[in-house]
Amino acid sequence: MVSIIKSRMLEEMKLQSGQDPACCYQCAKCSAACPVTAAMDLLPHQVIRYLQLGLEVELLESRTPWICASCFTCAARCPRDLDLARMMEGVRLAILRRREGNMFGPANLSPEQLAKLPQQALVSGFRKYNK
Amino acid sequence: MSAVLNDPAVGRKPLIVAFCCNWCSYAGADLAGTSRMHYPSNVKVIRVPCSGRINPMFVLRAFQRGADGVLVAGCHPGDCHYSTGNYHSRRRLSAFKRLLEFAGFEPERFEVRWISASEGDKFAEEMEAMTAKIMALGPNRKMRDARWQSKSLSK
Amino acid sequence: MPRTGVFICHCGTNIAATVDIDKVVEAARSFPGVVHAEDYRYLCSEVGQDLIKKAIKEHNLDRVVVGTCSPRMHENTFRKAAAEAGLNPFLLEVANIREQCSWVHRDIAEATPKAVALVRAATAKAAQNDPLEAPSMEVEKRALVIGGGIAGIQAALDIAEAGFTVDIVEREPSIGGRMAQLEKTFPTLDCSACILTPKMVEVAQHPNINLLTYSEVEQVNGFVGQFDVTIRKKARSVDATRCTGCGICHEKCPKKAPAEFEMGRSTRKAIYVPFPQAVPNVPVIDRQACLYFQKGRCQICAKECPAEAIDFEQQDELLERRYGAIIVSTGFDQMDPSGYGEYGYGQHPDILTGLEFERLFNASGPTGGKVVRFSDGKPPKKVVFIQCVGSRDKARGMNYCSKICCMYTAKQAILLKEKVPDARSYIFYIDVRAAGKGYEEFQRRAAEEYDVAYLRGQVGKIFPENDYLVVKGVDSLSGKTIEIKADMVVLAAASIARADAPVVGRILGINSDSYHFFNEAHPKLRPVETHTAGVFIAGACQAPKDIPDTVAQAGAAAAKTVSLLSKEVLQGEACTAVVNQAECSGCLYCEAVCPYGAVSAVEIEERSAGGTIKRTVAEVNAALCQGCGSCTAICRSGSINLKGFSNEQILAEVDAICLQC
Amino acid sequence: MAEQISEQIIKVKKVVSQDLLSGRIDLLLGWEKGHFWWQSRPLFARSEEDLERLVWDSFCVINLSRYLPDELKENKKIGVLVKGCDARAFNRLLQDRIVERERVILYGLPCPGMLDYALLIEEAGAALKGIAERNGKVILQTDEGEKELLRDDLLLAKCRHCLHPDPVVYDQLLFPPLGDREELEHFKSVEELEELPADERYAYWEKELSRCLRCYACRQVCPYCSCLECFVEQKSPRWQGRAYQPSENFMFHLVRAYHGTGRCIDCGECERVCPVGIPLMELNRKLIKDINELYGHYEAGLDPEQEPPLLTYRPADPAAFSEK
Repeated sequence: MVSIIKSRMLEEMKLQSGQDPACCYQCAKCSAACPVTAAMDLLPHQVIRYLQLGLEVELLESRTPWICASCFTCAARCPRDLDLARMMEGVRLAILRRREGNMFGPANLSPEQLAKLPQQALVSGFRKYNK
Repeated sequence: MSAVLNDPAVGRKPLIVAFCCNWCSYAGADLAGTSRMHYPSNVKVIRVPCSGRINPMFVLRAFQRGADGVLVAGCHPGDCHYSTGNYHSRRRLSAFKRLLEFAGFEPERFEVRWISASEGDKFAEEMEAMTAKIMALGPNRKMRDARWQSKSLSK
Repeated sequence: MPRTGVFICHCGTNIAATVDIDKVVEAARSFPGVVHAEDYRYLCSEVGQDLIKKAIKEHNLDRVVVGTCSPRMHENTFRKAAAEAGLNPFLLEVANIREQCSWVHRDIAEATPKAVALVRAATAKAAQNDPLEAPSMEVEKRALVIGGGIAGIQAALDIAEAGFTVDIVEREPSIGGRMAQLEKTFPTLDCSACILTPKMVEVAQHPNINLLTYSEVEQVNGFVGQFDVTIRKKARSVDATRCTGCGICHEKCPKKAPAEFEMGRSTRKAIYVPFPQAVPNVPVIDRQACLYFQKGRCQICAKECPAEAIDFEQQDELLERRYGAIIVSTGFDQMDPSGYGEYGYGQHPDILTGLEFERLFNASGPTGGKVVRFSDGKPPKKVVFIQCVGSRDKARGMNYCSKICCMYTAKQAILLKEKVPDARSYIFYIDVRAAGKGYEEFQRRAAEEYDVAYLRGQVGKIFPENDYLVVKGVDSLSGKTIEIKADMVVLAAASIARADAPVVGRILGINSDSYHFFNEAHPKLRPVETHTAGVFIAGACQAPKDIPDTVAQAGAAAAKTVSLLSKEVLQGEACTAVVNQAECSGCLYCEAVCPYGAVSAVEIEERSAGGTIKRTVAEVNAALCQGCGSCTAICRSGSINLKGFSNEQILAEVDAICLQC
Repeated sequence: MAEQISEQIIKVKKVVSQDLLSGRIDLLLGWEKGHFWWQSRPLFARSEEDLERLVWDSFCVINLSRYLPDELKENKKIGVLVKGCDARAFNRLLQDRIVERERVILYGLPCPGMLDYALLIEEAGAALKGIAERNGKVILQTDEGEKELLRDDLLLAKCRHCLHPDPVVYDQLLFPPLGDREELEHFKSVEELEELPADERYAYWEKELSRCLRCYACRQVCPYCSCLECFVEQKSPRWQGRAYQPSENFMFHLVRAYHGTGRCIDCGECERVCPVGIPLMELNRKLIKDINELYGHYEAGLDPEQEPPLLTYRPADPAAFSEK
C-alpha cells in the first residue's frame, strides 16, 4: 500500500532542476524514446510517477537515475516541455545527499584507468556521483 | 451638522468608494446581499459598465472629496463582458496605482480586485479586509479638499 | 434645476427592517432638485408602478430616482413604467438599497445613513442624465454563410427553411468540406456520403439558397443588419450554365496534378471535379496545371466538350452584396506531422495521417477503396495508430486536445478489421476520451470485439526495416517497452485552425484564441455569437469538433441568424459612446482600444483663421458600440464620452457619495 | 565631435536655404538669437533674408517640433531642424496624428547637449559676458578674465539625462551621429523617492507642488500634451478645480503625468520651463520606469509603428495589485 505524501525529495528535485513533475501526464513518450531503458529497473516516466507519488525509498534504491546518460532525447520528445535529463540530475543530487559516502571516487578506479581516462571525464564523473 | 462628522479625523468609519463593473463585480456585490453576507457599511458602490470605464480622475476625485479608500473591481482577466476591457484597465490602473503610491499614498488606499458574479463571499471578504487595513491607517488626509463637505452640506 | 421625484421601497420588510424608510424619505426631500419624495411597500407591484406614474404626471417630474433592489433586478421594470408616464426611460436611476445595503448590514443605525448616501448619489447622477434613444437599424433580410462544409450546409438549410435568402461562399469547387472526405462516421458507422450527399443536393436545389463555389470573401464593411460584402468569384474557366456535368473533359484532359481532396495521395486532371458527388457538378480548370494556360496549347477539353462550356477567357468576378447576418463556418486543417522526426512522416509512404488513411476506405479514394499499402499494394496486417500527434503537446504542437481523434481512430480500427479480417490494430494512446452519446460503448467495442490492442503509452521512434516499419514504444501500464513490426502507421495529427484564419478574422473583425480558432462571445452563454454583432460562428473554425456538435452549433447559429433577420429593425444599445468632435484631437487612441471596431476616423471641415481646414477626428458607430466605455478612459481630453455613464454622471455620483452626514 | 557646434551652422544654412529657395519647403523652423547671447529663440524663416538670422549653437534648446501643429495649418510643407529630443517629439506628434509625415522635412542634428545658463553664471563667479567653445571645453568670458570648463559639466539637466542625442527620424542627417548614451542613473532620483516612507513622500510632493502657479507652461511645451482642450480648462465636467491649494495641485500634476503613461518621450522640457522648479520629470520617469518593469521596455518616440503600452495588452500581463 502506498500512501501519497508530500515528499522532501520532490521539493529538492524541483529546486535543483527547476522542473515540476506535476506537468507530466504520463504519456511515457520519454520511456519510448530513451535509448538505455534496457538497463533500467524503472522507466523514466515511472521515475516521474514515483516522484509525483513521493515514493522516496523506491527511488533511492533505483538504478535508473544512474543509468540515465543525459542524452536529452526524452527532453526533446516530451510534449509537456519537461526537461527529464535535468530532473534525473536533480534526483541524483537528492539521492547523494541522503547517502553516507560517495557513489564513486578515485578509489573505485585502478591506477591504469586513472592514467588512461581523460581528466575532463573523470572530473565530470566524480561530480555526477559524489556529494 | 456636528463638527465631529465634518472632521474626517474623528468619529467616523473610513469611507470606501468601490467602482464595480456591472457584469461581474456589481453582480458579485449583489450576490453578497442575496446570500445575506455582511460587510462594513462604509463601503459604497458606484456602478460602471466595465472596469475599463474607470478614468483615474474618478479615483482622484473620490480622494479629494473625502474617500479614505478607493476600490476598482472588475471581471477576472479573460471573463470581461466586453472581452478586453479589464486587460486594458489592468495596465492603466497598475501604472496609476504605482503613481499614486509614488505621490505618497499608502498602497492600501487604492486597490483593484477581480471579483466575479459568483464571488459574493470574495466581495464581502475584500471589503472587510480593506476596511480593516484602512482603519489601521486612519483617515486619509492626502489630496483631501477640506472645503468640500462644509460647502456642499450648507446648500 | 431638474424636478426629481424620489421613491423608496420597503420591499416588505426586506429593506424596511434595517433601513429607517421615513428618515431616508425625509433626507431625500432636502437633496438638490428633489420636489417630491414618498415610499411604498412594494414599488415593483402594479400599484407601486402606478404610484410612480401618477407622481410623474402630478408633480411634472423630469427625473425619477427609485431606492429599491438592485438595478440588475428591476431597473427595466421601473424604466418601462416611467416611459409609460411619458418620461424618457433613461431619466430614471436606481439606488440599490436592498442587495447592497439592507441585506448586508444588520444595524439600522448604519444602514440608514448608507441608504441616504446611495439615494443621494443616484439623485445627483439623475440630475446629469440625458434622455437617450436606442439607435434603430434596418435589417437586410439575407444571410451569408462562409464555408460550405457540413456546418455551413446545415446553417444555410435551416435559414433557408425559415424563409430567408442565404448565400453560401465556398472556396473549393464543391461544397461538402471535410465530411465529404470521410468514409464512415462514428459511432454509428453511417456512410458519410450517404448522409451528406442528400443535404448537398438539397442546398443546390433550394430556392432560397445561392451557391457561390470557387469564391472567397474579400472584404466586409458595415455592421449588424447591413454588412456590405465583397465576394471574389474566381474564374472557373467553365460556363456553369452550359456544362452538363458529363465528365468528358476530365476524362480526356492529358495533364495530371496532385489531388487536394486526396491529400495529395493521388492525382486528378488539370480540369477536374474534386470528387464524384461534387455539388455543383461543374468542373474547374486549374490554371496553374493546365497546359493551355501554362504553355499556350492543348484545348482538348474545349474540343471534346459537347456543350461548348469551356471558356478560357473567363475572368474573376467581384460581387458586392448586402447581408443582415454572417455565419462563419470555415472549418479546420490537419496538422502536417512531418515536424515530428521520430515518426518519419513524409519519409515513408506507409506512414499516413488519419485523414489519408480514411481515404483508403473510400471507393473513389486513391486506392479505389482497397486498404493496401502505398509502398507495395499489399493489405496491411499490422497497423499502428498513434494518438495525440501534435495535440496536447505544449512543447512542439498544440496544447489542446483535438477531441475527435480517439473516436475516429477506434472507427478506423474497426473498419480495418472489416476490410482486412486478419489485420490487427495497435493504438498508442495517452488517455481515451470518449465522452459523447454512444462513444464509450463504441470505443469499447473496438477493444473488445475487433481485437484492437490499446497500449497506454507513446512511440519514441519509427524506422523502416526490410518491408516493415519498426515502431518502438512503451506501455506505461505494465512499464514494458514495446516493439512492433508494423505494415502501416497512422498518425492522429492535430486538428488546427485554417492557415488563413487570421486573415478571415481580420476581414470580419472577429477575434481568435492563441491557436487562431475564432472566439465565441462568451464561453458558456453565447457560444455561437462573436463579439461583432451579427457575425456568428459554427463548426471546427471555433475549436475542434465532431460532426454532431458541428451540426448542433450550425443549427444554433442559424437560429440566432433567423431571429435577427426576422426583426424589421434592430434596437441597438442606448448607452453608447459619443464623440465631441470639436474637442477631439484625432489621436484615435479610442479606436485602438475598442473591442468592437465601433470607432473610426472621419474627416471633418472646420473653420479656422479665415478659411476652412480639414481635420481627422473620431466617430462612433452607435450600431456597433456596446457601451463598455474603454475608449472614454483612454481619452485624455474627455472628448469621447459614454451616454448613461458619462464623465459628468460618474463625477456627480462620486461627489455625492462622499458626502458624510 | 568632429567639428564644434558653432562651425556646423555653415552646412546647416547651405542645406536649408537650397530647400527653401527651391520651394521644396514653404517654411523653415530654426533658431535665431534672442535678446540675450544666451538665448536662441525659434526662427520662422520664409525668405533668404530670414535665413541670415539662422543659428545653431549651444542654446538651441527649444523644441521646434512643438510648433508644427499650428504652423501646418497655414503652410503646405515645412522644414524643421530637429535634435534628438525634437525628433522623438515629432514621432510623438506623428503617433498622435497631429502631424502628417509627408508634409514635413526633418533635418537631423545630432546634439551634443545644450548649455545651462544658470550653471554658466554660477561657475563664472563674476559677471559673464559671453562664451567660446573649443575641443569639448567651454571658455567663460567674464569681467575678471577667462575660465575654462568641461562642456559636459555645464549641460542642462535634461541633456545630462539624454539617452538619444541623435535624431531617430529625419529626412536628412546633417552630421555624423554621436551614438546612444547609457545613463546608468537615469531613474536614481525616482528610486530614492521610492525608498521613502509614504508620508514623507507625500510631504515631499506637497512641498514641491505647493509652488505650482498653475501657469501650465509644462503643458504648453510638452509634445504629449496635444489635446485641443486640456482637461484643466474644461467646464463640463469640471475635472480640475481652480483653487491654488494642495488638493488641486496634486490633481493637476498626477493627471498630467498619468496622461504621459507610455507617451512621455523623456525630453525634460516640462521641468526645464517650470518657472518654480518643480521636479516634474520625477513623476514622468516614475511612469516610464513602471511601464518598463511591468509591460516590457518601451521608449516613447523611438518608433511610431510600435504600439504604445496603454493601447495594447497581453492576457498574461502582470498587475501592480493582487489578482487572486
